[in-house]
Amino acid sequence: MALEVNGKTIELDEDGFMVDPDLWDEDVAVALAKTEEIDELTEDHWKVINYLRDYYQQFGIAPMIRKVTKSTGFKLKEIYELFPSGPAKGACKVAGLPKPTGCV
Amino acid sequence: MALEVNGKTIELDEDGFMVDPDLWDEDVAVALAKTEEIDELTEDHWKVINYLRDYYQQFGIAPMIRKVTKSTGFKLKEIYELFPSGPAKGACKVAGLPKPTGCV
Amino acid sequence: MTNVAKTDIGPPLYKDQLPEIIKNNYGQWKYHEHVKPGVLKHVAENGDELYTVRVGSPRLLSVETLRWFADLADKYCDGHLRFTSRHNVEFLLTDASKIDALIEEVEAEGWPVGGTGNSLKNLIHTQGWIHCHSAAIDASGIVKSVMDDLYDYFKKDDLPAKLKISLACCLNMCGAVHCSDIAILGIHRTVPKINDEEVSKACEIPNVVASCPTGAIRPNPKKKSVTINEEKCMYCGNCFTVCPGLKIMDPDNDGVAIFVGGKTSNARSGPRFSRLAIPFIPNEPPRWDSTVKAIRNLVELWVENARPGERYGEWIERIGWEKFFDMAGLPFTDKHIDDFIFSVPTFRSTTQFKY
Amino acid sequence: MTNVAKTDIGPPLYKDQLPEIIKNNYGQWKYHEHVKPGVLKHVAENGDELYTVRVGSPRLLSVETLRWFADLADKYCDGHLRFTSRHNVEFLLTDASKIDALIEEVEAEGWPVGGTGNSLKNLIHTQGWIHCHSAAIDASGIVKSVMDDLYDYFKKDDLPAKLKISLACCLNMCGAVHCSDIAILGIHRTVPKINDEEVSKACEIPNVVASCPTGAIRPNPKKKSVTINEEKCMYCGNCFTVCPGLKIMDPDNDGVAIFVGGKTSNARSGPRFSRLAIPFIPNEPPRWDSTVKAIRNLVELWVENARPGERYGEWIERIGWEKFFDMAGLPFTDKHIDDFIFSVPTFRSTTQFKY
Amino acid sequence: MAKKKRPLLDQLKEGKYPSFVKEMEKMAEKKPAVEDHLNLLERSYEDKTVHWKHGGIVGVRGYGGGVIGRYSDLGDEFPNVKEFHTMRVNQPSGWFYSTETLRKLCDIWEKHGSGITNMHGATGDAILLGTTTEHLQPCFDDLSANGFDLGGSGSDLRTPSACVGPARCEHACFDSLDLCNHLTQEYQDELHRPMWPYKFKIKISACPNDCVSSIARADMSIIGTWRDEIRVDQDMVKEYANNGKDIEGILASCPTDCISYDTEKKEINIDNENCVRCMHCINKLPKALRVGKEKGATILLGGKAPIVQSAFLSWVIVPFMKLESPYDELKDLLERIWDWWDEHAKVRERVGELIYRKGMRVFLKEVGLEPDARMVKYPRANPYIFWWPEEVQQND
Amino acid sequence: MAKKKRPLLDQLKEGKYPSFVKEMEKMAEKKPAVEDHLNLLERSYEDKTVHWKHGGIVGVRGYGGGVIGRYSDLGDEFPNVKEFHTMRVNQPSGWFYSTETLRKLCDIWEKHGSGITNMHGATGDAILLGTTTEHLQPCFDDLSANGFDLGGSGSDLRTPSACVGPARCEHACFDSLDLCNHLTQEYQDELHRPMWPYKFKIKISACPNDCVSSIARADMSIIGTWRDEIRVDQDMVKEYANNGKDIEGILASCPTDCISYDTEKKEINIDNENCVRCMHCINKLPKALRVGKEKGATILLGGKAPIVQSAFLSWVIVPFMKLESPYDELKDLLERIWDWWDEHAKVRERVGELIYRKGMRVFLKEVGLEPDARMVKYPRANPYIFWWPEEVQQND
Ligand code: SRM
Ligand code: SRM
Ligand code: SRM
Ligand code: SRM
Ligand code: SF4
Ligand code: SF4
Ligand code: SF4
Ligand code: SF4
Ligand code: SF4
Ligand code: SF4
Ligand code: SF4
Ligand code: SF4
Repeated sequence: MALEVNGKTIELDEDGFMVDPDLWDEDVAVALAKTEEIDELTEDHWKVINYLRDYYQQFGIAPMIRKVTKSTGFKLKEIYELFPSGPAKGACKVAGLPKPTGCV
Repeated sequence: MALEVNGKTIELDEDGFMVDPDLWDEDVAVALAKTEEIDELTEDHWKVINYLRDYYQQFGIAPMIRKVTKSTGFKLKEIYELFPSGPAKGACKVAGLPKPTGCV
Repeated sequence: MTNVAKTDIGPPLYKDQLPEIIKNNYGQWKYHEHVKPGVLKHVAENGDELYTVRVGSPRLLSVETLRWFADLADKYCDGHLRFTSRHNVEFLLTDASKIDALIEEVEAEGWPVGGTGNSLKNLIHTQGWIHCHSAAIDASGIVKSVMDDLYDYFKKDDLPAKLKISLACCLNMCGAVHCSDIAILGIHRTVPKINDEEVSKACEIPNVVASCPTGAIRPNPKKKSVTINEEKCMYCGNCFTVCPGLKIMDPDNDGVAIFVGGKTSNARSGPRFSRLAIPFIPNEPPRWDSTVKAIRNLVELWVENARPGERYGEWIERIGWEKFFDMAGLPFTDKHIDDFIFSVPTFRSTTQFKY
Repeated sequence: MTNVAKTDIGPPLYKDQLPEIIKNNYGQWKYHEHVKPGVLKHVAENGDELYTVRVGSPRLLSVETLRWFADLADKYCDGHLRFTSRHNVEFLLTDASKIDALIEEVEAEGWPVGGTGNSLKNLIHTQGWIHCHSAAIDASGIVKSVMDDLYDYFKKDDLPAKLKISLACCLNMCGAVHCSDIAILGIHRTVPKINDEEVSKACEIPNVVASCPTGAIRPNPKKKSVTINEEKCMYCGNCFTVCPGLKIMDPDNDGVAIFVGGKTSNARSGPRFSRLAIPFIPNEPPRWDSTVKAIRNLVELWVENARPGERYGEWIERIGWEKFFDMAGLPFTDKHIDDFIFSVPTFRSTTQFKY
Repeated sequence: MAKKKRPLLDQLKEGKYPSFVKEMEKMAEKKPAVEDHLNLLERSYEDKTVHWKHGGIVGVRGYGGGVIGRYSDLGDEFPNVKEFHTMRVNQPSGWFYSTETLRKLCDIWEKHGSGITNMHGATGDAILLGTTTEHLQPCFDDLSANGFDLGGSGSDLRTPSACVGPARCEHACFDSLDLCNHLTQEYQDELHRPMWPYKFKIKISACPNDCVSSIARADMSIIGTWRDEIRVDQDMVKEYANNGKDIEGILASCPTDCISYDTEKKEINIDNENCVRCMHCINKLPKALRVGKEKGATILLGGKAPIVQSAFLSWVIVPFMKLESPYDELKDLLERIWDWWDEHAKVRERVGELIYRKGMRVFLKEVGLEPDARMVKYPRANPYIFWWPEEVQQND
Repeated sequence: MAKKKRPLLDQLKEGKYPSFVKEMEKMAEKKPAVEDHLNLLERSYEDKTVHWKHGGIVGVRGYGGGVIGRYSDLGDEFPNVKEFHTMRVNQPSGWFYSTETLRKLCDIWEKHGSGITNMHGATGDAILLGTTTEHLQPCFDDLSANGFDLGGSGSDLRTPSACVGPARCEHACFDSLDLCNHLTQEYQDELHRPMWPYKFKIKISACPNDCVSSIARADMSIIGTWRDEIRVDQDMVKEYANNGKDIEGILASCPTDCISYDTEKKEINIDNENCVRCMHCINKLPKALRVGKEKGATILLGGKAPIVQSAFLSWVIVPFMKLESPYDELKDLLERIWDWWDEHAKVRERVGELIYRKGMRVFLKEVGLEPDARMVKYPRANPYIFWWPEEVQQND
């Protein structure tokens, strides 16, 4: 699988996550969101995405859900409304984080 | 208790250890050695003293005896010959290390 | 996709799945009897009688077979059946006279009736090579081989006590085998192979480092990857679970470890862990001969020596582990001595032992 | 100083210290009998008889008293005596007819004969305020007060079994009290006070940091000292042992903790630790009334309820800890639940318990 | 496509016990995926190793869990199992099925997936074994339309499960099936939308026999028990005696020696004060002995498999709790526990491990439970006793 | 100097048990230091705390241990206990004294110190309680001249101690006194010159009754036992029976139920294969039962007090070893253990803690001991099994 964004080829794995997260940019996010059936990235979407990216850059891991909800102010239900497949599969994917593993 | 060395007053605790180890210098060592009934600091003495000081400066602790014997090449008996009250009470004292504690 | 699923509806309500006799006597059962191996009789306060016929299952079932079960349930049981906590199928009858016909029909197709009372229970097990990414051994194939070999013990109920054998295909222990009379466990024996490229792209380094129970993993910032202190690694595979770049499977060295003596019921003695008997048996597909043989030996030893009513672990506790190893002809090795967090309390701090 | 001591000569040779009858029958004893409380009779293969009279000692003895013991030994025992592993004095007689005279003479001076068989044994104890720098409680004074109170149990031998009470004045446990029927332990309850000046001059920071069992201590490089995470500190005093700048004594909060049920012999049941019964009793010099009373209650409870032959811990194990706390009228608190390294195996992982 | 030979798996069709290979072959005729699945498994049998790739993260809309993604590492060779995800379907409490319900499930799964299943999975779900990403949502839509829902996976509440209990067992001390269903319904959000540091499992056995092994397999283990006296039917004792039952021999295994048989009177006497409700005597003499009347459950916490800090068996946190719908006391406790755990745990730290790290003392205080001697096997042996600041004199 | 009042300590002169205060007062008349010691103690009784300063490091020439330095923090007020060191004197094995030897010790101590003692100290030394720095060397000179030597202190071998054993006990399975003396003499250097990471204690009991509690109080615990059969004297059994001993009642406490009493024949029968040599039956019927003939000892390692990692009870490392002079097998083992420990331990890490940290597996291999099921209470429950490189196929 792959996405074409601004002429760049963004390779995706079977689950639709970026193979090389370093290639992420905002346009890639928009393209990834489409794969998640999200037509438009609203301010709320970006709030979540930016929080995830900042946290990841600082700590090298994705934040725990409790942190996400506390820090963004969105309830978990609201996050599912923004990203129908949820924070891990949906939001992390759009934010260009590595694929969550384990714990399934 | 106190020692006079080159005009400086070196305060000692009840056990004859320096209260302020920062004041140590080679002349102090010679004076401390006297309190331990060591009349002269030979090259062998200095080998032990220097090893102890270097180790202490590097790690913040006195080396374990096994280290001392391995590193200086002196058998424990020989160290007792150099410092009759032994590596802890004798050599550490002369080397200006803090008083060994515990483990008695 | 047009119809959008309703979410959060939960499972079908159990009440709607119960046969009439259970609805009528719900919470009103008085006592039960063992009619014969595989057949239970429960008697209600009002005298109603319910018969259960337990059928052994390999757990992996096709919908074809499930439908056939449904047919049988319609024919003999007014359209109800259940599955058990050990993967078996139970047919629930009110008419005692139909029991033998049901048994005959089921067994004619190769499905054994048994596993009640003091019998060998069905083997709890997990995915193995059928579906899991971290399996050190297969599950279904070993279970099949062991069950073929111990078949008669499933069909009879004259063992000293219940015998529960379980299998998990890796240390994650999805079979929760750690409290079984006999536990078959898939183990790895070599250090994960680090694929730096994959680690750097796909793994959260801090989580990988934290995942290691022995602290063997350190970050390798240069490669945005990790290093593993080989001496500290005991091949638990937990790092692989959180990071695909640390592959732990090793066909030449993976295999089976066998633990004995656990239980979970509170009957007589409290619940307890199974403990290591055989540290390693290599993978021997398709019929896993050494594993099958080892288990048969362990079972027979107990059958011959335990007192009536003694579960595997209760028997060993009575005779002492040193006798157990002697009698089983198993070498006691350094592997048998715990060296993890709670090790010290497992050491023998008494001079009481046997020769 | 002129005469230089010979070093490494070792202790006086035990053989030279033995009375004649022991030299003659060394390793040739056949059996023993309890003549009466405080008096043992050992019979040798050749029929020789040796009588032991055991005298209770406060352990702290003046040379005056030792000389008086020597006089007695000369008079009654051909010039030999011994001390026991619980600080007692033993007079060794060959002439049975002299026993009573010896006892009379000893007891006239206030020295009790007893402590054999199923009696209260002498209290093993340590230095306390007599000589140690880290004591949370006194030793000798508590021992004296407890022994005064339980005096009769030392003199008689009709307890359910032996009763061994021991005391250690701080967590270092020089009395090795951790396996006693009843253990009296001095505990601190507040975080060491950091004297930065003293720490910086007198302590090896890495050792101080390493000394803490809970990792509560961190270096404080600015002050060349350390900081303590108060939440993690459980007042063990180990840091004080290695560093005088971390004083742990706190008169208002130091005191006694009482543990029960330990033993070290392998007789019947194996050795086991004593376990917390009473987390804290304040220091009450000079007669330590609450401690004395608490111990009497614990002793009496056992005397009244144990079966013959049951040591303290064996009795509790039979009836269950929940019953013990109920019967003793002791509150069970969060303090009683282990929260250190080996805690999990001490949790109750069964539904078996009593009301 | 010519059917491949599978000499290794063929050997697993032999023997008396039902063969999973035969089960797979039943579907292989209709389902190319199962044919490929068999061939892939044959390859595993040759290579002695798995041929599944790590992880996989797929799902259905609105849920974070319930589907285990799986891809073969030989997807090119066996394209029909390139994607081969499982769906975890939450079963009815006690795993009872009307044939109608069971057939519905079969039909849906034959339509959308491989047609092979695990009844049941180790946690207690029905595992629908193998489908493609594309089929997940439609399959779920059909499941939902037919009254089914998915179970848990990921860092969420896992599908609770319960023993057969009052439906068919005279020992049941509370309604395990109702409780299981109630909790499942009450915590749908927690079940479907992973939000915690790690998984949390609840298993429910209605008496101390613990027929779902909850003590070993669940973070919270709910095990039925009673507080009053064992009920004795002396007539039935006599009946057993007359039928030659070795009553004395049986009672000899009582762990506390608190039950005895009067051979003269043919009566059983129980010193109930010393009974630890182990079930042994009741199990062996079910006609004569019954659990008491004041029934409820012991609540235990912390059970888990070995990763990371060793396997734990759940331990007592509430010796006795009445359990009657709507189970407020229990739910209240559960929620306090979750909240505490969620607040303090590290990633992938089970609640038992967190308690080990923090100490029971902290746990009990922060979730508001009273210490009880029944929580321990032994009281502490070490003298490392923590004190709360308010318990010592502050003298600074 | 007017004698001070000591109202608190005076109360410890009351009561029936011998009073340590009276003992001190006996010396106080002659020794100002003891008068001050009493006054200092009175102050401690008032203040509820110690009045000794931390540590103190003094000694005698050529030794690193044997003296515990002590200074009062009220040295100005109580000048005679400003310095108040104790000397640990190594006692004869089994704590036997001829009165001559004992008097010598008294005389030396009255000459050089306070004249108060502890007979014996918790490790097994004679503690000479209180002297000044100045007196240490002369006191040691006199001790030495009279055949005494100091015991251990600091990071060295501590004074080994032993039960009375063959000197006065029929149960002794080897010569505990000789072994104790032998090891003490053999390891004089290790005893006097601290050279290890921490202390090391050896305690020796000649049978499983363990009358020196070696299992709890020593890094190496040497406990006598036998391998063959308990010796039964059936005549004596009859004598006990005829004297009304409740033989059956006694034998009921056998932990393995392997001993039984034939009330008809008045005989005891033992299934020695299942006997765990607990001593119980022998203890209770010493005339009739005796330990076997093939005697030796079990060697256990690791015992210690709680600091740092919890208290440990020593555990079995050699189930059975013959112990005959010159004890080469034992000494050889001891030296291998010391060498390994000294090489790997951190400062203040006891050998048991090192083994806990490294694992028994590493310990056994590196000191050259064979694993034996008698080393464990239970085999491991966790599956965290290490493999040596040579045990797996190397496939890189
Ligand atoms: C399907 C199932 C096994 C089965 O064949 O029945 C299963 C399958 C997996 N389990 Fe499990 N576990 C299953 C019940 C269990 C149980 C038993 C139980 O729930 O009673 C346990 C032990 C109890 C426990 O939770 O501690 C269990 C302990 C684990 C663990 C270790 C957890 C731990 O804290 O020690 C992992 C590793 C993880 O979470 O990352 C794990 C992870 C996994 C994963 C997701 C593999 C992974 O590393 O990501 C497996 C997916 C296999 C696959 O491809 O289908 N599985 N897992 C069981 C769920 C079916 C169901 O919902 O009914
Ligand atoms: C004198 C004696 C107590 C007594 O009154 O009898 C004693 C006294 C001290 N012990 Fe001890 N220990 C004495 C036997 C013990 C024992 C019992 C035994 O040996 O059987 C133990 C427990 C067993 C063990 O070794 O684990 C013991 C465990 C400790 C510890 C904790 C060691 C540990 O690893 O947990 C310390 C702390 C230390 O080593 O720094 C310690 C430290 C001390 C110090 C030196 C205090 C210190 O922190 O530096 C005490 C000096 C008191 C004083 O001022 O005189 N003492 N110490 C005992 C030695 C007398 C003798 O030689 O006969
Ligand atoms: C059907 C089932 C419950 C369910 O909801 O599915 C069940 C049903 C019964 N159990 Fe169970 N147990 C069931 C799994 C268990 C388990 C869990 C397991 O095996 O994984 C245990 C704990 C196992 C352990 O201790 O390791 C269990 C421990 C017991 C015990 C205590 C056994 C003992 O240790 O003595 C009894 C009492 C007895 O059998 O005397 C018991 C008794 C019973 C009774 C007699 C209860 C009754 O009066 O109806 C039922 C028939 C038992 C039989 O097979 O003879 N049941 N029972 C489970 C059948 C599994 C299967 O297919 O084989
Ligand atoms: C003298 C002494 C040995 C020494 O070298 O000093 C000694 C001597 C004897 N012990 Fe002991 N034991 C001595 C300390 C111990 C200790 C250690 C302790 O108390 O600190 C123990 C282990 C304690 C524990 O388990 O916690 C000990 C556990 C035993 C036992 C097993 C007791 C039991 O648990 O049932 C026996 C057997 C018996 O008494 O039946 C025993 C038996 C004996 C016998 C009968 C052995 C014999 O045949 O001579 C001796 C007379 C005992 C008596 O007092 O009635 N001895 N004995 C010690 C006396 C201490 C004292 O002054 O009170
Ligand atoms: S036990 Fe391991 S290999 Fe088996 S299903 Fe669970 S995680 Fe997979
Ligand atoms: S396999 Fe286990 S022990 Fe080895 S590095 Fe990975 S997590 Fe650590
Ligand atoms: S127990 Fe503590 S206070 Fe008492 S003597 Fe030992 S180290 Fe000192
Ligand atoms: S008293 Fe103990 S726990 Fe507290 S800081 Fe010191 S060493 Fe650590
Ligand atoms: S746990 Fe108890 S109530 Fe539930 S099925 Fe088993 S025996 Fe019956
Ligand atoms: S339930 Fe168990 S403990 Fe209670 S009387 Fe019956 S056998 Fe004894
Ligand atoms: S340990 Fe054994 S041999 Fe030594 S004195 Fe005690 S009973 Fe006698
Ligand atoms: S020594 Fe102990 S185990 Fe052996 S027969 Fe006697 S009582 Fe039983």
